[in-house]
Amino acid sequence: MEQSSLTFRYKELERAWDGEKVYEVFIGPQHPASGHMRFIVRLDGDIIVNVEPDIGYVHRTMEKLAETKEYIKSIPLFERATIIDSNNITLGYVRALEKLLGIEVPPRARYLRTLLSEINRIASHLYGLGLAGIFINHSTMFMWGFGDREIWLQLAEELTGARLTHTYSIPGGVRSDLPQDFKDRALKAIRYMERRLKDYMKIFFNNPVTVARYKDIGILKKEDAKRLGIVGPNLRASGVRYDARLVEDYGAYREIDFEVPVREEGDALSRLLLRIDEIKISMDIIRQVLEKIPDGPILAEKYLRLIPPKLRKTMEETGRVKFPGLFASLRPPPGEATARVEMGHGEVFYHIISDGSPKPYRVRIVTPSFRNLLLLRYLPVGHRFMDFPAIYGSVDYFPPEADR
Amino acid sequence: MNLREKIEEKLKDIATSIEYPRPDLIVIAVNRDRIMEAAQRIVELGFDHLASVEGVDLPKENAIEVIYHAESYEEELRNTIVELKTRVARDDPKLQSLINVWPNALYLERETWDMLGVVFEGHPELKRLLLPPWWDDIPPLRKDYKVKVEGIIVGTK
Amino acid sequence: MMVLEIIEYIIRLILSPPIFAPIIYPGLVTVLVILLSIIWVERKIAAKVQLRYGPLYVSKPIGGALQMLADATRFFFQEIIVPRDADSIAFLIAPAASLVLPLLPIVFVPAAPSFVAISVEYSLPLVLAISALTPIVIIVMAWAANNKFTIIGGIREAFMVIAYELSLFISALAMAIFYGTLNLEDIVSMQKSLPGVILNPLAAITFFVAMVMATSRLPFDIVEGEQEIVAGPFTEYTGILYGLVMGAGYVQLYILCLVFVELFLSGWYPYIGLLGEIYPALGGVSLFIKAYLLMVFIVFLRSVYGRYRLDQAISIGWKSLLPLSLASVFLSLGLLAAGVVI
Amino acid sequence: MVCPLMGIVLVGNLEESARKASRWFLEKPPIRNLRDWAISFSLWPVHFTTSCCGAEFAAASCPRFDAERFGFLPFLSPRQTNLLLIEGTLTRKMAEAAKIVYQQMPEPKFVILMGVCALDGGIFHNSYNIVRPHELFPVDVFIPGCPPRPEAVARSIIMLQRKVRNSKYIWGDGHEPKGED
Repeated sequence: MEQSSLTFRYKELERAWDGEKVYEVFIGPQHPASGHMRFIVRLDGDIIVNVEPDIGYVHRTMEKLAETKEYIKSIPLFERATIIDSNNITLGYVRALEKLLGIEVPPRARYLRTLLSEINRIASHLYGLGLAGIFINHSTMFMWGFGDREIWLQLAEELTGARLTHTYSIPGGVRSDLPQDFKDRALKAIRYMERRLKDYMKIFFNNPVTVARYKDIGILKKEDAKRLGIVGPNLRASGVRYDARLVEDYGAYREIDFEVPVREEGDALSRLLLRIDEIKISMDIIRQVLEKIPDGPILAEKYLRLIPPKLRKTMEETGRVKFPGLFASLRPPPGEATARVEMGHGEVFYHIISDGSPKPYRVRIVTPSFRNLLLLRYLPVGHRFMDFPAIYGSVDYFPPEADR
Repeated sequence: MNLREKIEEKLKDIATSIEYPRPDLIVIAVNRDRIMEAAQRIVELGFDHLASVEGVDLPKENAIEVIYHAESYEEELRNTIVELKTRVARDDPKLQSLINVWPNALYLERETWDMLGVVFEGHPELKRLLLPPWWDDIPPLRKDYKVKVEGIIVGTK
Repeated sequence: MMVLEIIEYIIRLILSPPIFAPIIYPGLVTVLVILLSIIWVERKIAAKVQLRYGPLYVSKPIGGALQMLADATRFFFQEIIVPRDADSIAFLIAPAASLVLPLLPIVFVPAAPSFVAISVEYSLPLVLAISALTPIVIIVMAWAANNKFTIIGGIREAFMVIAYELSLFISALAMAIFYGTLNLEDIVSMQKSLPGVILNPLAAITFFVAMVMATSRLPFDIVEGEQEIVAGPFTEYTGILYGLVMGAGYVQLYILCLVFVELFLSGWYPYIGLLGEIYPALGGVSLFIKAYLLMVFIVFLRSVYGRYRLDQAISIGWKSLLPLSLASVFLSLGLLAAGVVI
Repeated sequence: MVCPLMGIVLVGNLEESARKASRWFLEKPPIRNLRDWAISFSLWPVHFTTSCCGAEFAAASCPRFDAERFGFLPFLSPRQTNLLLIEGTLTRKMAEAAKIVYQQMPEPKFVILMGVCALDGGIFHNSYNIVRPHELFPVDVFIPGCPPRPEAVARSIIMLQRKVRNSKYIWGDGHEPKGED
């Protein structure tokens, strides 16, 4: 068995700074650039020799709390992990639960899930791009990214009733139907966003300062990305065509014609530009969903039968699901199920073990940021100290998601 | 030769059981001293990185089950997750570290140590990851670590 | 009789250039007005570009123009913390020095024809030399606070100084060679018909970029690289001490903008004779307007650019600015040899 | 301190008297009004995100909600700020950092607790890794919600401004963070 590249580099790093004169700088947790984590950056002159991420500042013990709650109550719990991308992160849990329960989701619900997932993905990418802007002190990109995110949050709010914490996907379907005139507003938002993306290119991505700061910085080679198990846009920017939307059969992605963008360079700029590409693809998916969406129920027949006829009638009129009482204590048969869902940051992995009781025996979540944490350790080494925020911004790391 | 046959041929001499609970999941159970060998063979099949490392506490059987989920970026393998699991004794949970086989086990194994107290021998930095460094209670994901159930508001103490 | 004479004497004293110039215009009072307005302008412009309002509710009828007054007053009443490990005397004196030192050159900068506090033959090198003292104070601040981030910030300041200072001086010298004098007043009077920027654009570009670097404006605000080193040399400063160092950067920007206008944008021309009859300094008001617009342009860069890396900025300073400034000297010599006479 | 002056011996604590004199000066009406007006329109929160409510806090200071209208400017280092916003759950590890940040801020300083997790744990009320921030800091304004909308953040700023303008805040003593390390 050949020595893996990572182990080799690990030993090399240890040798590089152990016992030598290095300057230690702590970045975070109170720091303009770090948010909710600490990096112990060790410098030799101006060159980074070692970065030690110290996470756990937002560890809210979700895996343990999920064991104390009934299945359905964990959905709002998990969406607090990545509050900016909440439908995608809960969709993985719901998918795993549906596999355990053996439910088929009606087509309309699958399309609606896809719709909200893509809206979330755009919002999440804009959040990441905004942060990537402020990490090189480009305040306009930050403000534009966050400001245009509001457009998508508003669409999500019209669809689900909440800005961030949608709790939209439930086992067997979704919680509410498409509101009236939603299609027009969504298309208007897409047209606006397409115009704005051109502005972004003008002021940020074609800006000489941005290019100087992000180009050829933090190059992640294809082989390294594969060995380190990186996910999401960071992986695709290194030339690997892998996306959980292609892998797992969820949402309506099998019926929609879309391409997963891939870039070859693997540097910080390509990671950012890939997010722009993904926003374009997501808008295309939203267009297709709005055209192709079939009529029908939004909750599985199995649960629809349990709702009293009178309530079912109001449900059809308002388009909002009234939960059947059974939902409070779903009892999946003993067994285990896994699910993978592509979030804005990458692939989230769920593993649920059920022992037949109304509460899960064990829920395991591995979030994309936790898997991408390795990047923050290995990419900055050998770069200058000022490159560290640029690399951090390009990876789009979200601490509450990694800490759970 | 499809994937199932390949896996059975490759692993039948060391696996204690190979199951297929779902179309996208292959569960391989091995003894704890064969874990390294099994992992290497799975990598040779093409499952080159881990999706997760997790521990499941089984107090009734006095064991902790350590589960590795391996996945692949290859187009023909990516639809499947290989689950490799083994059991270690609950009072002496020791296991060989797999970071030489799957490099991204570095933080995943460290978290499992943090949360369940499974010691991975050969892991270079078994330090607190998510819990505060001054944590001195039993690992929180063990079943005998009780948190208050829902509906009761608790104070900090 | 006596009282009236005394009052008249006092008024005459105040209106005499040696007092009026440093105290009122272009001195202290003007600087205060500029400080209070330019930061507000900066925030408003950034807000406009970023689709926001910016400061507003503090004084809604005038668009929140009192925002900086509120901030400064709040700084004034805030507690001053001196860290235990800091060198307390240097820690307390350096911010005051950092505001006073950039203010000093104002006595040598003419604001109108023959309207200057202290008239010297070598006003251009004097102004540039005194304004070059500020980085030293910033390094003292960084050292006195005795904190990891401040020390990194101080080192960055030191690196930056040597990168831009030379180009700043040489490009100013190029104009002095061309006009054959080191007196700012003479330089301006020679630009009555043709501003210097047309004759020697190389020197103008070099001086402008070096000026942006010297005042730590974007894209060169590396010293306060907040994403890595919190606030650079100013990390530990609280209350009014931070208010002083925050103001110092804008004061330096103001002085250098005045020098830029006098070197390249023909100073107080077009001279407004009507106002000049009321009081000589008022005739040179176009100098002030040009300098203010230049400042507005420089603070507008904040909403367009990100921040360069330290080594990139230094290599811009050494590899681009220095050759350009030398080229501008040769351009001046060439123009002289070609016999371009103003 | 003993100070022989013109035959009279003044016995007393000079530092204490100076502090009292400056307090008296600051509390005189025109100066107090100016001070409170300035502070209320210059509330600069420190860049300190404790949890997921930070997403809504960021939205509050960005276009469409734009908290900078109130003179609200997230700033670099705790030394230059006067407002600590606890955004969501405060974990035990983060609480240590929050206490240090609070101690580093100069007087007068204010605390806003944002989100139901910061009030009493919220959805994580039975977690083993969280603390209740109101047991650590003297809190000025609570914002309920999970997460509170940006409008709620703006409202909390207005409430705090009103509180400051009415001089209903403590300055100085009794502001030390409580709780063990």
